[in-house]
Amino acid sequence: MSTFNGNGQSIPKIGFYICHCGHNIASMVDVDKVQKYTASLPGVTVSRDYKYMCSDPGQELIQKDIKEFGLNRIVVASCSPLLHEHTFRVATEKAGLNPYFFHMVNIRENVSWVTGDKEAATDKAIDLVRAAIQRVFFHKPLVKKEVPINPDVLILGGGIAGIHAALTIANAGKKVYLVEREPTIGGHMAMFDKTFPTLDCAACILTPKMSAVKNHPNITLWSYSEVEKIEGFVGNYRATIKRKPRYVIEELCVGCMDCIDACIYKEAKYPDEFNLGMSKRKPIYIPFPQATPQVVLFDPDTCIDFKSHRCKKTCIEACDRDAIDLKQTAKYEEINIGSVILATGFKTYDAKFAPQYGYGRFPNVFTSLELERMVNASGPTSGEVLTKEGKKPKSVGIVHCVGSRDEKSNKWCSKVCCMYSLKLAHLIKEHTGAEVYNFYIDMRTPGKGYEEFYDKLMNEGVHFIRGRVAEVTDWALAAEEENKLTIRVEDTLVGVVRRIPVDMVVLSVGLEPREDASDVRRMFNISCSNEGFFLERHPKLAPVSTFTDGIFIAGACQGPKDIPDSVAQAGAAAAEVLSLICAGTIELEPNTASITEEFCSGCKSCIPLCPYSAISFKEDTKKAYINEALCKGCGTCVAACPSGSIIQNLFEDEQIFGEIEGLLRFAGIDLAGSETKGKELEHA
Amino acid sequence: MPEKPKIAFYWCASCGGCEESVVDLAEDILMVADAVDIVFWPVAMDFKKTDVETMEDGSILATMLNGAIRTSEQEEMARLIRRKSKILIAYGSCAHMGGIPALANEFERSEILKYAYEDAPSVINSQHTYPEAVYQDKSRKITLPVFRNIVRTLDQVVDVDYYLPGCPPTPKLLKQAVLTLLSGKLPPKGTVLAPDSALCEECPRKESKPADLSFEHFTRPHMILSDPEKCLLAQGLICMGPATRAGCEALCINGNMPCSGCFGPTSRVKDQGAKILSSICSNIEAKTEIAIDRVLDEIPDPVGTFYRYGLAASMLRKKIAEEV
Amino acid sequence: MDRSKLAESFALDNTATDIIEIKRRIKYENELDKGFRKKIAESAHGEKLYGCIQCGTCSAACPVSHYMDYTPRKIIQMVREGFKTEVLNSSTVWLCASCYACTVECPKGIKITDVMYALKREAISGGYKHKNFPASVLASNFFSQVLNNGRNSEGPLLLKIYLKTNPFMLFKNMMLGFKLWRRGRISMKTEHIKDKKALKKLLQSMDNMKEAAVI
Amino acid sequence: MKYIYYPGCSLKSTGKLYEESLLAVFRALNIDYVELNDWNCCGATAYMAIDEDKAFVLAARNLALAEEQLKGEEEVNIVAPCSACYMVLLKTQKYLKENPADMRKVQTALYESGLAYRGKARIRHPLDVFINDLGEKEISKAIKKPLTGLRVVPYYGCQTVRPYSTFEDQRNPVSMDRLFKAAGAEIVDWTMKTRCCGASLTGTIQEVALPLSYVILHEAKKRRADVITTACSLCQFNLECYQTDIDKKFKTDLKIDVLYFTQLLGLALGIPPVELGIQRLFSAPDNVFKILEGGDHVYV
Amino acid sequence: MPEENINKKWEPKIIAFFCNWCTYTAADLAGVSRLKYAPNVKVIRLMCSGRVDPQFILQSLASGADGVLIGGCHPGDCHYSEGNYKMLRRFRLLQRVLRSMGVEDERVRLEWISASEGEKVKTVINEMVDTIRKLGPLGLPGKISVYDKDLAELKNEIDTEIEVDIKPSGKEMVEHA
Repeated sequence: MSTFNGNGQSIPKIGFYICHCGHNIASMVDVDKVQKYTASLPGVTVSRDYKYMCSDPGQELIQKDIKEFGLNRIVVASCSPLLHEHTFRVATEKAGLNPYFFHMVNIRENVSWVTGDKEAATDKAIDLVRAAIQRVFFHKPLVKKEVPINPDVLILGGGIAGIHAALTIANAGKKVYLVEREPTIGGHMAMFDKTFPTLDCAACILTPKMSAVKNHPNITLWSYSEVEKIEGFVGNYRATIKRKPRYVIEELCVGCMDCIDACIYKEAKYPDEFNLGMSKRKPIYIPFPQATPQVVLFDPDTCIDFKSHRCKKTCIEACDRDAIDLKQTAKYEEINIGSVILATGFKTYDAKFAPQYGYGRFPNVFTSLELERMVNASGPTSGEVLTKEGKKPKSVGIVHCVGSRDEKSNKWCSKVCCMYSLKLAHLIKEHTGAEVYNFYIDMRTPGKGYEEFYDKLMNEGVHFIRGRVAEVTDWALAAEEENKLTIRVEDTLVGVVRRIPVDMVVLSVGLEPREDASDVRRMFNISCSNEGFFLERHPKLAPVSTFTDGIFIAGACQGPKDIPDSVAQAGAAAAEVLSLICAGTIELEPNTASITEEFCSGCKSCIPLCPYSAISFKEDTKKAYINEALCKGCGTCVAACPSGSIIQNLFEDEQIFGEIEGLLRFAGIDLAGSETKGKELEHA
Repeated sequence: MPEKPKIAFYWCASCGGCEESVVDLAEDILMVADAVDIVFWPVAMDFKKTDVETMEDGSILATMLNGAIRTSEQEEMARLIRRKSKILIAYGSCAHMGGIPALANEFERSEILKYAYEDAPSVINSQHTYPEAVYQDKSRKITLPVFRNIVRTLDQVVDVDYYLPGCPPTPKLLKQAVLTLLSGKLPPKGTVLAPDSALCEECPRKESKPADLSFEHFTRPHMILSDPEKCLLAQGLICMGPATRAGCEALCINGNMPCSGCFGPTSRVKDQGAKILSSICSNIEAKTEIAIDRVLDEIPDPVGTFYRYGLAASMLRKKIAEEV
Repeated sequence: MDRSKLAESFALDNTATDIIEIKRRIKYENELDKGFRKKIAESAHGEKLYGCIQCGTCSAACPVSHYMDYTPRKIIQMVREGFKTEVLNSSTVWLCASCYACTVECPKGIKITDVMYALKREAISGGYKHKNFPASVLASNFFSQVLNNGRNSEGPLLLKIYLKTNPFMLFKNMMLGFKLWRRGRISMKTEHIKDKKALKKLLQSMDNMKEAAVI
Repeated sequence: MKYIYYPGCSLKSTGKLYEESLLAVFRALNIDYVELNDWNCCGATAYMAIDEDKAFVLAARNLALAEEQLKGEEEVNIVAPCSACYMVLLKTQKYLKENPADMRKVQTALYESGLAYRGKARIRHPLDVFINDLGEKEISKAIKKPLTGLRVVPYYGCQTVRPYSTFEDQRNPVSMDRLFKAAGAEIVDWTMKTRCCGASLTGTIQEVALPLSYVILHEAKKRRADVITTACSLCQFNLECYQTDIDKKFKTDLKIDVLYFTQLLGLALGIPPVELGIQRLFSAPDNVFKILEGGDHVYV
Repeated sequence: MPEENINKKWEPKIIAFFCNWCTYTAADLAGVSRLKYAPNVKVIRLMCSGRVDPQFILQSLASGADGVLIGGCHPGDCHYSEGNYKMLRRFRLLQRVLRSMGVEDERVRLEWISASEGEKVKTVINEMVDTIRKLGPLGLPGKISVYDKDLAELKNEIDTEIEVDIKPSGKEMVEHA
């Protein structure tokens, strides 16, 4: 039996409210029974049920009761505290009661939605409510904790999402650090030729934004850089950025490319990353003509001087600005920021993992990204669509859903493939006049102007065959199949298996999380969804927030997205960041731990446990001390304090013990000395 | 001349050390003897149960009862004494938390009897003879007290007013307790008459404990030559000091032995063993299950280590067995 | 390779179109067996077949789908919707060679081969016989042989099947059999395990358990 | 390590040459094996069509026997060379693992007939053993007559890799490629590696099955392969024994050697052809012998 | 009384301690996804699995729970970087203690469930409820009360409850001076 020793507080007068949540709770939990049961518990002054507790009238109900009955504890049984705890705390506070006298019981996500039997659900709800009632006896008034927000922002990833977010925030007059891993910003979008459905040129709309980033006084662009470390908390983060050596002094280089011409390799010899290996570059290069910043860089793996130190270094001679520094090492920048936007993008599915489509085995099987480069005027074929033999294909098959909608690779629909396949079909037809076949499972074209684009393509005479391709082979059964790639597919609309010989196969590869998404996630202390994309705080109501305050996500790092969606999300993330900055301060959960100095024996057991170094040993008193500003409220030290001298606000031992007892039975609480006899409850 | 307050001492399941500790008061015992009348003290003076029974209820000011409760006779005596005393003090670890005798709660009654009467190396008992609970001989009927299946603390049997912890309590604490009783200024009921912080507070080796201690290995006193100056935990010895109430003035540590927890937990802790376990484990270096287990293997008897004195008072109290 | 030879074996079966049949092509709800899909899903380990997206990969991966009256994809849909009679009378299940290509390729993890097995079991126990396909006879004979002897004896098995189904085939394969026999690759001896008793007991226990489950 | 050799029915009849060559190769490579005592038919594919429970218990009996036979050993490895046996045993093991209720049923039934199945046995294909336990290095060391210049198309068939194989990519297996590369052969890459040969349909519906075998033979021929190597008795049987029928039906003259991979490996290891059951083939593998100079033409 | 309950219709009672960031969120996800699972597990939300004091687990068992489930973030994923490791270490030793005290290993379970694993919440809970159902009730309060029966019997025999006049909290005793 627990004893309620008052702590100088008034005798608890509990107000209990159970929410129907429309039918969400009431259809599975006998709300009336719970309400009546709770009314019978000692300490409970008011017990009510209401259709929607989170609505204004619902909140007013609580406030009215607080004033009328002098309630000093509020328990609401409704949805998850992660959803509405804040709402009810604010309501409680408005009625003049300390908001931390409020406690929430989750009978929707934890009960009504997950239980199939009404009686069982009602019993479970009763148990949870009883636990909460017993818990609030031990609640104490707490003071809210506020911290200032540093207005500087770190944005990770210089694709279209990162660029857009950076410009939006910088235009609002706030300082932005844009960190990009590659030598240039632009991301995947810079690789595209045209964008669907408008078919406007990707470079024409992207390049102005890229140079705006470069020239913006509020943006510090660090390309070829990575975040090494981040610590702190919302409003007060500290990050270390590693700037990888380019072996070229960025501030001096003007991108004249004289050094590239002067390189002792007269011919470009090494696979060019930007063109996915379909063209060659030199050891000193610039990724593509519009690269931002316009700065060359060395590839130490291929440059002779790095390998043998015996190069004539014609590049250095050629540079009249002395911008080349082969001894350059990584540089580390430390910055203080208040919030972060992660816009780290995606990678495409590696078609080698679908060997039935012959990528890597048959030279004329390409990925869609390779084709994007191929149709691009500045690409490896200068915009010509050519087979490996250098001929224009007479027929091309576009295989949808490669690495999407497949349990063996990625379960999800990559969302953009249908549309970009249509775009590629159009461009291929335009460039070559070939017969183009689209093999699709379902055509997904929701979006402004997307369905119209599909209509247009059908009218252009592109073949649409509904069926997922089983294999791409080189064995021939008929004369027309000799020396071609044969696609074997069921035309499901006819119900017949077809063999279609083509000259070129394009695999519409799906979108995946980047390989290091999980490292980034760990560094920034956020979650990933099952498939590995960053997890938003709420799929509908907080799509760009994460479970870590001050860290936001935008673009395809959160899930497959096309350009308009990425830009929209980037704008949303920028707005969230600006709203945080404009508020100036942020309220933190006062769930910090503190040490009662009188009781602490100075055993130092807790000190090494704190991941934030919030606990220190005070030499003058020989006791441990918690710096509340650093404490994030995990409670590990509380659980480990061998003499029970640390308490955690909102999660005090007594409160948890109360909850445990209450879940199992109502143990009875010694109300200000007068003992309430424990009673076994028999609702079961 | 007003009557001197009456004091009694009694023992239940205990080793006798607590009785010894009363004598350890040395010359101070004279001061006590001066101030009070000792009306019942079976170890030192010849009293009979009937003597107590004839006393008026509540006529004894205070009884210091040591030892845990295992038999029906002990229960009976505890009740009797409770009735006769205004204040009942659980004296020493056994009465306070079960003490060493309560380690028997790790076994079943049947196992204990079997070991004692059959399996112990010094026993030859081919007839499987066991003590008979009731012996009927023509007209006479002799009974043995019932040997319960669980060892209890004193407060699990009768209402206890105060606790004097320790195995045994130190003379200093006893003297303080007697003086408090005589002063009439009584602390709240249920108080443990010792400081309410952990032993590290008064440990002479406190300074030598590093602030970033993490455990890679555990060892035991007989396995190493321990440094007489350095914190024992820092040497890998399991010292219960951080989870044990102060007041003994680090007697064991001064003897270069780790604290084994006889003073019990502080008032804020319900289960001493659980707390020290939590504290020590949290600071283990290893991160994988295998590596953690390897370190934990170096604590051969966790119950005996963390609940050496506190098993009867612990949350689980007794090993769960089918036979009840 | 000249194409006409292949066309002969791979062309769609056009013979059916020769006679224009007037056939009702509408299905009424009362003609469907609503419990069919559950039965098959349970029998085929898992209810993944409910998740079929009708992509047709199974049909395209199948080496014999072009002979089937319904492609495997259609069979899955028909099972889902309760077209019991059509499914159990179709040639599809009997043409399945258990090559598992469909199972490996299926993007939704449907064990199509197991579905085919479940349908075979259903057809055999329901007395649906496809006269063109002796596969069910092969299976039953094979099974009873193994139940009795613990081993399969290819020679006697084939002999029995040909006699039962198509004595003409026997004649046709005589030469092959003779060649095999000469090379010691086939014998007319019946193979069996030593401990036939234990085997019987084993199977008996299995039966008992099944009965227990029914009761 | 000792392997339990589980022959299965076909290795005792039509696949006799598979057994002979496999065991000869085992001996040549010092692989310690012992035949499973009193094994029974695995159930092959036909069972699943009649009574699944019985099919599982029959397969499990073999696994239990193997565990019994190697009692006390740390690992129990069952080598199942017939791809149908291999697949059925794997399927049984996997299924029982995933369905504890059925596992209990099977265990009870086995117990009642004096056996215990603990799920300890590992089911292995000989290819798995050669590549993963022995390794290419060991194999190439043991090669006495390298297959230099011989164009080999490895044909895996269906059930060696599909759908449960634990040692291979189900769409593009490579173990046989690696094996013969180690033996010095030239490997012909193709996409027919796992395409169905017609399997048991040859026995029942020849008009469906023969074209399937034909396509495989035709593609191999087109790629100028000297020999097709197989790892399944049904594949070998279909591709070899029906060649005359195929030639007749499609008016071709294929004449391509179809050997068990163990036969070809055996030849490379210098094992006399008779011990490898070469004489049991319908026609002498002339292409192979031509390239492996000095090989005798053993043909009955 | 407890025995009666057992005979009537015993249902496993399991208390779960879920960390706010991963497992509690996963449980919310299970709810949002409308996954149905056994109602026997009741969740107490803590900020981190590192907050789980072994006392909470013992108290739960002692107060009548038949099992305790602890859910935290996967190793390396802790919102507070290492709280889950601390819990893991305590758990490994606590399990040894519980084993010597006759509590089966299966009754206390530690699971790593990330925010996206709603499905895992369901499987773990259903599995655990099943396991505990098979193990039967732990019924600790009942077992202790059986021990205490003989205490009560004796009490009736030899004495009646007496009222002792104790005046605590520093008030002076009047009786002697």
